[in-house]
Amino acid sequence: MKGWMGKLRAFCLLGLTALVLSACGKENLTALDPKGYGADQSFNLIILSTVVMLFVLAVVMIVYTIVLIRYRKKKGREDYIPKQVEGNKTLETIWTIIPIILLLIIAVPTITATFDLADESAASDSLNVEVTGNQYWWHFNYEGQEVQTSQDLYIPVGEKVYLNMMSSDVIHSFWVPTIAGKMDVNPENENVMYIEAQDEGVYWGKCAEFCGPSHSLMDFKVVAVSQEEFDQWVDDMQNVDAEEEPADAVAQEGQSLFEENNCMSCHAIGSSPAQIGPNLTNFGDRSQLAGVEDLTKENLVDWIMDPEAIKPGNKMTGQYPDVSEDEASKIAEYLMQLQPSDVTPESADN
Amino acid sequence: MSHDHSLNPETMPNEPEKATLEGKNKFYGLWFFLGGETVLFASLFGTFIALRDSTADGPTANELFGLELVFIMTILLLTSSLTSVYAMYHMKNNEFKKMQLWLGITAILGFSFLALEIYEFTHYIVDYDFTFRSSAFGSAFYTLVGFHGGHVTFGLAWLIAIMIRNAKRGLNLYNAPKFYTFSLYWHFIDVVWVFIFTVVYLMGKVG
Amino acid sequence: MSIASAQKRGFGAVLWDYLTTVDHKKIAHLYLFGGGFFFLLGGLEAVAIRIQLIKPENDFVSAGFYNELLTMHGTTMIFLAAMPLLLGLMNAIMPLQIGARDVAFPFLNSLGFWLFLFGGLLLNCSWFLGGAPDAGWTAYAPLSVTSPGHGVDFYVMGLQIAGAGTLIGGINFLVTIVTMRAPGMTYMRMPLFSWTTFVTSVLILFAFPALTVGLFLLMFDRMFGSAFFDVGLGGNSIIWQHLFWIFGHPEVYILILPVFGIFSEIFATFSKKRLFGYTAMVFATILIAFFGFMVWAHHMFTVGLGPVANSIFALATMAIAVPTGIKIFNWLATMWGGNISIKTPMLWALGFIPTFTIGGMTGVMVATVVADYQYHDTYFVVAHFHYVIVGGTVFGIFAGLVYWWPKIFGRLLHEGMNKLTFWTFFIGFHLTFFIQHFLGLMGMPRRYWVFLEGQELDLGNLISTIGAFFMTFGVIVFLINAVYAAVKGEKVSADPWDGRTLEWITASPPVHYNFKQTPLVRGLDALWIEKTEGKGTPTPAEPLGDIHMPNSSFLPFMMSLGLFIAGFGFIYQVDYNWAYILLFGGMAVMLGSMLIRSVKDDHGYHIPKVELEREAD
Amino acid sequence: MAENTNSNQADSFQKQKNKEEMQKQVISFVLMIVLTIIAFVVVATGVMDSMFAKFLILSLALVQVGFQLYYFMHMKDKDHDMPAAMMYGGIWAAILTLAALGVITWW
Ligand code: HEA
Ligand code: HEA
Ligand SMILES: [Cu+2]
Repeated sequence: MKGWMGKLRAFCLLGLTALVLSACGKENLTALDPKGYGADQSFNLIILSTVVMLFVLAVVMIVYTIVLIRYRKKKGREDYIPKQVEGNKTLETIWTIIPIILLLIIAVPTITATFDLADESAASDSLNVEVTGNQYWWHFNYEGQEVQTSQDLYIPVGEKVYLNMMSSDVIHSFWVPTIAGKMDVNPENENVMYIEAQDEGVYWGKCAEFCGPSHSLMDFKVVAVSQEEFDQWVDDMQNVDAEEEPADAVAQEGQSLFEENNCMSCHAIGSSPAQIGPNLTNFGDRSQLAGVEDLTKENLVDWIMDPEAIKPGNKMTGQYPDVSEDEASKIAEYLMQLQPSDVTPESADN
Repeated sequence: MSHDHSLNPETMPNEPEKATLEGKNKFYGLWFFLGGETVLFASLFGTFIALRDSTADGPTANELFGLELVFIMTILLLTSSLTSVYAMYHMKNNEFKKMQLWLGITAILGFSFLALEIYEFTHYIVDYDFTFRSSAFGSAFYTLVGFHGGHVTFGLAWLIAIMIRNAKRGLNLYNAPKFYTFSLYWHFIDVVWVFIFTVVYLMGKVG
Repeated sequence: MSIASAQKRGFGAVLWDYLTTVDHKKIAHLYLFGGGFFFLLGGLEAVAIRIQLIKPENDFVSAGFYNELLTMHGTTMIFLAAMPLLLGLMNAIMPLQIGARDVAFPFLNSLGFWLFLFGGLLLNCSWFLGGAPDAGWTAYAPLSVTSPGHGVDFYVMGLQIAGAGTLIGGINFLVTIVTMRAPGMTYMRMPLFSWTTFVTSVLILFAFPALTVGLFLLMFDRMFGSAFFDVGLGGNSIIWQHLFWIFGHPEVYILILPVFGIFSEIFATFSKKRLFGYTAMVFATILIAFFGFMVWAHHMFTVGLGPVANSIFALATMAIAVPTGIKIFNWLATMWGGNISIKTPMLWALGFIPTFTIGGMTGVMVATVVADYQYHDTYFVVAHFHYVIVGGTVFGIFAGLVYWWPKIFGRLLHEGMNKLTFWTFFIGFHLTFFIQHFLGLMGMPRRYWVFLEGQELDLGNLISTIGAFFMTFGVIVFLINAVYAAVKGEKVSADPWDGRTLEWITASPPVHYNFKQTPLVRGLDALWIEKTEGKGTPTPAEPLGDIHMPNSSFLPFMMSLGLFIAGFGFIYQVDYNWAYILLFGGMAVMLGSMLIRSVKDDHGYHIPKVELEREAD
Repeated sequence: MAENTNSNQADSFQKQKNKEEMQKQVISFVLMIVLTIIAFVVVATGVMDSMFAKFLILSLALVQVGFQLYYFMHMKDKDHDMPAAMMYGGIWAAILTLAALGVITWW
């Protein structure tokens, strides 16, 4: 099966190179340059079905063109009355049977792949991550590891990682186009999906189920690193001491402001499971701020002062007393220093 | 009125409800409507089935339902179906008075059913604190059974309206279709109830 | 009343006439104006969407407003523009095609229209009363349940009322076709547009109740505190998705089947050939409707229903390509060997073939489950459905309008402007939507208020927006054309296109009783048969006699108005007690009107034979 | 019109036919009552294992509804082909709806 598909894919690729190359999209975001098992499966089917469809379209368009050239009203034959044909059994049978065959060609690999991607048999001896979708951020809890994090999902490359997904509010959808197709994150039923990245790197993820005003800003990243780096990262994360004081004074002030303003009633640092707001354990290592902004101190200050301006409808707005710019900048300093590990999106990207 | 004659012919045709084009249209219209109602109730039943165990620590079906009351309600409604058949029988024989009588009995049975249903609901609300908002099961239960009750209420209003309206002038080809379509509607209400007592009450008891 | 005498009457009289009319042809006018108005509104919303997306991180509109725009665009286009325009064409033409003087329930016909109009107005009142619905046209729970403000409440009430109107319209058409076909007009002699009207009505009949229930559940959850979708109390939001799509998928065939009928008429007429494979076309229509009910979960492939359910629904979905393909090839075969003249209706039909085929193909592509894990909820799907809905339904509506405009309004549209509309709209359409396939695969989900800078999505979105401007231009030209036709348009004969079916034996526009004498139908393409083998016009099936006509009535308007008022009552009783006045007052108006209707006999009136004789042709 | 007393009677042959029809209706009614009683008894006494009881009462309901539709509502009659077609259509859509909501909402 696989070999056959592979050959077909190679063949189709030839025909479609022009098409695909001309509109491939951004690396590690596009679905047209897959680097993960699920995305590969999808891509095979995309190519296969496109080729079949182009064939059908070609047939239709050839007949169409012939008809238009040959049977347009001609000078001198304006009043010609054509023969009133009722139908033709043979022809009609042909254009019933051939589409059925073409559809079967698509249907068989579709069903095979569907069952393949729903396979949960390896779940018990793989890494399991509990994924929670929230308006408008993602939480990841590494089951049995005492590691919690938000927004950036670290996974070991080349390994199946099982995601057990639930939503805490409305429906979201977990989508990392370059690694795998999407799966909804529902509030009442747990969905399981596995992802497997083939290359190291930072993959762009997006929420794909309409979830409110900031739906378009609910981005996240999947950070695929080598197994050793991953183990290192887990280790670092487990050893975070939430109480630990930062080294410099500004950050220390930031920390106490952070506590005074009750930030911890929603957020968490370390492996405690509070999930009203994102877990900030490795905030300073994050690839981006709030999923879409560059992670700079200035942006963070803006965020703390007025999150609404960046993510409309977010659940942080109004949950804490107003902070001055100065206070915000101290808190920002503190948060930016939460960098427990050397394994970061940046290191993964290189 | 100029159409009196055409609507009151010398001899009533065998199927007065379908003797005129308007009558035929009403006949088909109501039947098709019932086809749509089938899907409407299927959606409600489906919702109920999906949520029947979602009691959220509130009372369950087994704790709530008593079979005696439901049995009586069932018999009332089934019988009212038969009485409306009798009414149609007399309509076909052009015996207007008897038709009205049987329709009257149908109405009484219908009202008794409705009264019992209201009693049942108050019983659950007062004695079990089981409401529309208690749990998803509560919402689904009251919505499904309530929709049926609403249909009964509408049917009764319809019946009373055509009985009063036509009391004095007797049967003719203009109102025969109205009586007939009402009877179809009324039977359909019974069809729905058969599933309600089976799926909601009996299966609720079985667990 | 002939048109001439109608024109002499004052504005008030004409208005009253339309408010009370039960004539299917006038109701058709109302549907076309109402639907047309909402099409412009939905189009305006679409243009606003496209302007917002013209460049990355644009701030033309705010996030909340964008969501309102996209929700109202989808809802308006589907429920208030496309469907009413189609119902308008059906009302105008179907009774003529089957040789009927009227529809089965003229009163209900008018009620259906007013319910649609008041439902649509109620929905759009939300713009001025604190914000429109913002949970997408699919209103998925729990987002729709938790959406603040009253927007979604307006969605619920507006659609409920408009939906009731559509259901009534569907039943009316069904009964009309069952009982009122002219003598000799057997089912297998019905023109294809009448057939698709019939099958579409069946779809309406079985699909809308699921939406009705879904909307009730949503209404109860939002307004009365029930727990259908409240996970905390054991609710389940997937129920909404099932109910919505059990309705929703048949709905898309409700949108496409009528235009399949329109195109079937047009291909035959302008190729001067009988429709190839008529029987197969009829059965393909029925098959599409049948399959249409078994595929809804293809909108839910990523919901997590499991591989078995996903596979079954994928297979069922693909199966629909077969009957649809039969149609495409039969149309091509109809043209094959014909004598094709490319007037504007035919131009739209010719534009439809490649466009719809592409849309159908992407349909099959999104049906391949695992690939849909990528396509789903991205611009690929947006591209798919605009290819079928705009390239199918909207092209079809334009085709039908141009084709039947003479019959409906008695005037011809300007051919030059027609062609300009076609070409700008056609080119603009492909510019807008073709590129969206790639945008989707390149990682652009749908319902995104902004897309980010530096994701290589800029160029595609820009092209897409430019395309929308072309379409706008085309639509505006069409509007000018319509006005031009009304003022200066050429008056036409009964049969300007050398037609094949019965509507072309009536005057343009038809007299209010349609046929002085019901025609006798001798076969498929009843008029064509008479033209080629008979006297040129069908033999009457009955002697000239009195014609029975229904009376006009103001009650449908009142009933709908009552519901409209009650709708506000339902929405605002959550916050204010005075709203109960609206609620009960509105219901009283509606029930009172219903009571009057049922208590007051309405036998209609007769047009005496002598008058008919006087109104000689 | 209002004083119309409609003394015209259906002819006796028709009356006889109507009567026979009515007798059949009464028989169906009795059967329906019997089926209802069986269903209630099965549940009230708990004589059956619950899977089997459910299956049984559902089948009884289906039979009963068949009586309603075909006899009381005349769907069996020849001139009811269109109503029957639409009912079957509705039932088809209903079955799909029930299957979906009953089977694939929770997993
Ligand atoms: C007029 C409306 C219309 C029509 C006709 C169709 C037709 C089809 N649609 Fe589409 N669809 C929509 C409107 C429509 N759709 C809308 C509005 C949505 C999105 C809703 C939302 O989420 O907001 C949607 C979404 C949608 C999805 C969900 C995608 C997703 O959300 O992930 C799917 C999945 O299977 C699908 C499939 C199909 C298929 C297989 C057809 C088929 O009927 C197409 C059949 C036609 C052809 C195939 C072409 C002609 C055939 C031949 C020439 C014969 C040979 C062909 C082959 C052998 C392939 N549609
Ligand atoms: C019948 C259905 C229909 C039709 C005809 C259209 C027509 C168009 N649609 Fe839409 N569309 C939907 C149904 C339809 N759409 C649905 C169901 C959705 C999904 C919504 C959701 O996600 O919930 C959607 C979503 C949708 C999106 C995605 C939004 C998002 O996901 O964020 C976009 C984006 O480009 C879009 C664009 C367009 C455009 C450019 C047109 C154009 O073809 C429009 C052409 C018309 C005009 C351009 C009108 C011109 C007239 C004027 C400008 C008025 C002038 C006024 C006067 C003179 C008085 N549509
Ligand atoms: Cu669909």
